[in-house]
Amino acid sequence: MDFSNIIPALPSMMEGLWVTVKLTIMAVIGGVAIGTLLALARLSKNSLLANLAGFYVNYFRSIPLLLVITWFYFMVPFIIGWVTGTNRPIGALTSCLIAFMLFEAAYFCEIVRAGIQSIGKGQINAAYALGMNYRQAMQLIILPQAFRKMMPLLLQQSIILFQDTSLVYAVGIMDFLNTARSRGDIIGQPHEFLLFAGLIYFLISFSASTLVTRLNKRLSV
Amino acid sequence: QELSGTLKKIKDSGVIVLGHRDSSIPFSYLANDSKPIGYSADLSSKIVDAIKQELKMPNLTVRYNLVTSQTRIPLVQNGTVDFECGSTTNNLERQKQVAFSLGIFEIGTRLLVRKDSPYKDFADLAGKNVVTTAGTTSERILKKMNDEKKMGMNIISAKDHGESFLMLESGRAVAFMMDDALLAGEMAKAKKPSDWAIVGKSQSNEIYGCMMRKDDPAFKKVVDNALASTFKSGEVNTIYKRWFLSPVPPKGLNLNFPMSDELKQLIANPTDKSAEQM
Amino acid sequence: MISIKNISKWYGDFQVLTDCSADIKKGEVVVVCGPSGSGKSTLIKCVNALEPFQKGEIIFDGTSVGLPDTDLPKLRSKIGMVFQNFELFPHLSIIENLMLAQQRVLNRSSDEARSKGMQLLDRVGLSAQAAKFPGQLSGGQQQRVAIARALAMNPIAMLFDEPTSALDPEMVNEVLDVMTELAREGMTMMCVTHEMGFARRVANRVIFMDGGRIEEDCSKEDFFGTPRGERAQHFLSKILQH
Amino acid sequence: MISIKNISKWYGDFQVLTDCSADIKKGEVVVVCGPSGSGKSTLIKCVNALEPFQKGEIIFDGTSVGLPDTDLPKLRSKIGMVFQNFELFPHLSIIENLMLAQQRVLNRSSDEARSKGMQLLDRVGLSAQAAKFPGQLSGGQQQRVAIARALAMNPIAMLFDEPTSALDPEMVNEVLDVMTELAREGMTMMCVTHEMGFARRVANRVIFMDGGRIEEDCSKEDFFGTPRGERAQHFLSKILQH
Amino acid sequence: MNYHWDWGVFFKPTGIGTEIYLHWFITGLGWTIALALCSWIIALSLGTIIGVARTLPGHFLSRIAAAYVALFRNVPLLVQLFIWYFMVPDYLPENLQTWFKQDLNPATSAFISTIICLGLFTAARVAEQVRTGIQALSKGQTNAALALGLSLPQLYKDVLLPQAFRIIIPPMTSEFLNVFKNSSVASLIGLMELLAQTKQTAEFTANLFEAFTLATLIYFTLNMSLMLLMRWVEKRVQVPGLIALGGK
Ligand SMILES: Nc1ncnc2c1ncn2[C@@H]1O[C@H](COP(=O)(O)OP(=O)(O)OP(=O)(O)O)[C@@H](O)[C@H]1O
Ligand SMILES: Nc1ncnc2c1ncn2[C@@H]1O[C@H](COP(=O)(O)OP(=O)(O)OP(=O)(O)O)[C@@H](O)[C@H]1O
Ligand SMILES: N[C@@H](CCC(=O)O)C(=O)O
Ligand SMILES: [Mg+2]
Ligand SMILES: [Mg+2]
Repeated sequence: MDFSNIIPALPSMMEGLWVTVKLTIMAVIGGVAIGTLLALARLSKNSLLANLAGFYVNYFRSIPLLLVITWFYFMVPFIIGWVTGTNRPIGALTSCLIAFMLFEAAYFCEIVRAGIQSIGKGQINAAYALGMNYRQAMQLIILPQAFRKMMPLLLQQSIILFQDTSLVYAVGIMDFLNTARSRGDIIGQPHEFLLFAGLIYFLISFSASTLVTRLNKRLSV
Repeated sequence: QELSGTLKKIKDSGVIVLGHRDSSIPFSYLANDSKPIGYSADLSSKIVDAIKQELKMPNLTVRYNLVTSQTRIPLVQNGTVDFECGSTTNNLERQKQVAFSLGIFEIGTRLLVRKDSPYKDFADLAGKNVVTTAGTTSERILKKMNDEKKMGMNIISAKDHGESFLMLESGRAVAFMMDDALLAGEMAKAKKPSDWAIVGKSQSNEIYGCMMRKDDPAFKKVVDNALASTFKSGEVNTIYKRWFLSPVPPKGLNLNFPMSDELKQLIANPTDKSAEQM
Repeated sequence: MISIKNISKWYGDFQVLTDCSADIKKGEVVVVCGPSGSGKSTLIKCVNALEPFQKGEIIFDGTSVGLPDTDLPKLRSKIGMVFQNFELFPHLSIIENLMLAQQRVLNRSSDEARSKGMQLLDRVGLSAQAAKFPGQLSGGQQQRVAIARALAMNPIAMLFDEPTSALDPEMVNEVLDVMTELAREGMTMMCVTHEMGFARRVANRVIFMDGGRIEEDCSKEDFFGTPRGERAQHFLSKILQH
Repeated sequence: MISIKNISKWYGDFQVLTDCSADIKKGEVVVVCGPSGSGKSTLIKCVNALEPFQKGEIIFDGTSVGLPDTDLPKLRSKIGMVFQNFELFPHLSIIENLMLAQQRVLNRSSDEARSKGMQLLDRVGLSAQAAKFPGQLSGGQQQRVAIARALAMNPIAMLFDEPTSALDPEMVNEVLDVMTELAREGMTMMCVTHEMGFARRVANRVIFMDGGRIEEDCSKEDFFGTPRGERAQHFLSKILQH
Repeated sequence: MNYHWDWGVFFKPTGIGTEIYLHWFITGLGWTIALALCSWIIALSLGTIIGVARTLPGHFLSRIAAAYVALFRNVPLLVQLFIWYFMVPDYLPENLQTWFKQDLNPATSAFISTIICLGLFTAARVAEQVRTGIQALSKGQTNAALALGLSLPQLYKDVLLPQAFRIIIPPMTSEFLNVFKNSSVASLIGLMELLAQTKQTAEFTANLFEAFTLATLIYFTLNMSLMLLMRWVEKRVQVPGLIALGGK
């Protein structure tokens, strides 16, 4: 094996890594935002809303991410075209981003829901008793506490998401893995590039999960 | 006059999205950075220039979107890419879904095998592992042949040409069926190009075209005109020479693939018909 | 000021409150007692609509609590409430606990809320702890903060739900002292508590509940003096043993 | 039969046992007592090598416990042990709890193990519960099953680690009765317990531990009668208060 | 947009032999189930061993197990799949390599690579669950079993694992379902499982909405039925009188 050819390819690999990181961060932000709304819907007294959110979660949790990515890749531009009636260009990355956000939202929803439920009923009663409305009670009292409690789980899920972004390979987005593969292929050293990509993924997610474990220990004392 | 369809979309958004390939050597592929190069890539820049002129937008942003044999048609249809110039065959079935520009190349579908292997034609492949790329015309031809002639081949459908060649090179398949020009491109990339040979009787003659959305005559006209003038001015010969008769990245190997009479014919009398229609 | 009229409430099939009525006038201190599960907490939570009820009516300061168009946040901000488990907001410092609702609900400025907050912390003897977090305080201190937090809203009545029962015995008095003082100053109060000493000292009336019903509602003298219903007697004898 | 010689044991830096020695002869019943954390459980677990020790030697029935080439499963199967929290196997029925080790360790046939098991259940008065699961029995019943389970291995000595301290008071006696009977029949026993009534009734000797040391090791008469070390006195006075 | 809806597309001939498109889906589902079950067998057995190894305190096996878990959990599944499929076979001994690459049907060799990959990948997750389950049991159970003379293997087999597995049925259920979903990565190395068949149908017919809708429905139904199955299993193995085993 000869890893020397990786060095000239590093700049374009960095570009790929940037795509991966961008995708991860935006999907986490979007996923948590949508997931939180879903969690609130699942916990709401309105049973229609709760059931709809429940169905959403069950639905996305029972189909493979790869299928969602592929499907959305073809579907999102169509849908957006139909809905808005215009022909604004929807990049492949945008399609994937939407797929990730909607898919991960189902997983984040369950984490957020557990987080909210772990905050006692007494806290929301106290907030109401002080005259706050539902929105204020959630925003000022329940969610800040819930998010603190579920931080480790959210981060863990984000690390999984980071790894899962490599599935955009299926639709040919030049993320880190796909760049490495394509570079390795054109140079005729696919094995070296593959191992290198694996190593980088490992280093990033291993150090991230080590950090999360530490954070977890710190929070639990 | 009022703009419509793709031209309007490009004008409104200030962006044009080109579909490209990552391992269609030497038509459209990635060598050193994330910008595609190749024969078709050069032709698409001609087209982009023409669009810039047509819309009077010299600073039009060009975005590239990687497509595969399997994804290219839906992506043209759903608007993710505005047009695709790679190694796509114009045929009747595809014409139902997308529109094609004037033909830009002509190929035959053949086999790539190890030079010292006993496999010289399709008939030798009965019971063997044969690779081709998913979503290509070759895949359909091969599957049909296998079924009709009861050849008992194991057909591997790889994701792109690079992967197909990897299958061949690593010994998982004894032959790789694909367009002859693309096979020559894969050879140029191989560790030792002289180990490989393109063999077999061509199973179909196909004309490549650039794909765009159907029912958009204004856009098609700009694309066709751009190609036609490149053909007429003879500039296409320079481009051809650059990619087929000179060393090309990444290895700096020369394909030595002289222009066929059919292609000369096509350039002399440009048409957007498929090979079946001629 | 608080008028509870024939309230009944069910959890599913299970009736928690049956036809409860009581009247609490301005400045009155009413102690509610009764065995565990008798519905005391539920009743008191109905007063500021933390629990909905299915039958009857509660009028607080002229407003009917149960109607759909009642402005609940506004109503609740006029009623202070103190819980068994304090329910301070653990992610906010003590002073922020006192300021939050003042700013968000009463739209007071930050300065105004802070000075009001400090003044009340001073009153419960905790101004030195303003910057700490609830987790760093003892139970008794937390409960005093909770009372101060309720007072910061300038409530016209206070509800207490067993404010001392989660406290270690040595801290009970520091909280009862604050409550006693509050009663002396003329606050209208409804207290669920088993602290009979407190009841004797400051209550005007005692309500005894059992099985979701108000079994006795009489002046403190009557409750501790003359004979009453059998269950109340039994309950009292058990409570006073300690 | 059990001879403990100068045992010392550390958890990391922390010394739990310091130079403990004791001798228990065949048929003797020895009660071990002492304040919480004094090392009683640790000592008794050293006897059947559930805890390793770093210094000293324990000889059980002629075999040295701590040597690396000792066949521990065989040794342990000769020593019955009963735990504070019963530690029945919750996923096995009562009779399966009794049969498991007989079959796996002593290689008894299923029939043999079952009949031995039923006989012992009968003895502790629980044959009617054979098919139930541990979770369906009361604490006292579970502990009697645990004793029966230990006896099923035909042990030549029994170790008890506070067998009654996790039980509700009304169940303590049913377990002590079984233990008393066992002692009467001549079983060699080492019991960690604070049940001084039991000690008085059946013990031959009492060992008092404190801070990881054996502070007293004397006959029951001496322990309860004549004056002893200050700490043992203090401990005894606290225990006997109840 | 020029899109031609046609829900009857699944009953149209594919143009290859006498097949209709629905056949493709059925074949695909067959592959998906076979992949998932085989991978699960590997994952469950290996995962249990590794999980047990992680609970052996201070033992060198425990370190190896921890390293295994860290490695397999921190490299994306797809990278692992490529390594098993494109790379590892090239390092096999000559004759094994020829057998694997040429004599085996390509579908079979892709199948083998995938179940090894997915099995080892899932084993790391199963190991974590098994470890959690064992550690949730009180130390007293171990002591009691040892005191009765059980050996270490007997302790795990007869006492700890039966209890641990009952505790971890819910998280194991979701790992089991994950294997089905994750098996779709096999489509990326050309194995014609459900997702690959869906993509191919979409490409052949140009009716991608219909194709993907059907695939989604199949996955959804599969998932729900497996979930019900696992609920039933959970009930079946429930121990009477033991409500809060997991709560210890
Ligand atoms: N959310 C609920 N769902 C169903 N039943 C409930 C609910 N909350 C309370 N209950 C029941 O309502 C009855 C009254 O409860 P409540 O808390 O008002 O009693 P309490 O008098 O305050 O008792 P304690 O002295 O224990 O606080 C109890 O039997 C309780 O079990
Ligand atoms: N695994 C362990 N690691 C570190 N220290 C331990 C461990 N187990 C016990 N100890 C310490 O060893 C000392 C003796 O414990 P041991 O359980 O033997 O006491 P004990 O006399 O049985 O007390 P109790 O009456 O509470 O059961 C205690 O201080 C305890 O904290
Ligand atoms: N020309 C063939 C194969 C080439 C390709 O897909 O790149 C086709 O269009 O199907
Ligand atoms: Mg209450
Ligand atoms: Mg102990």
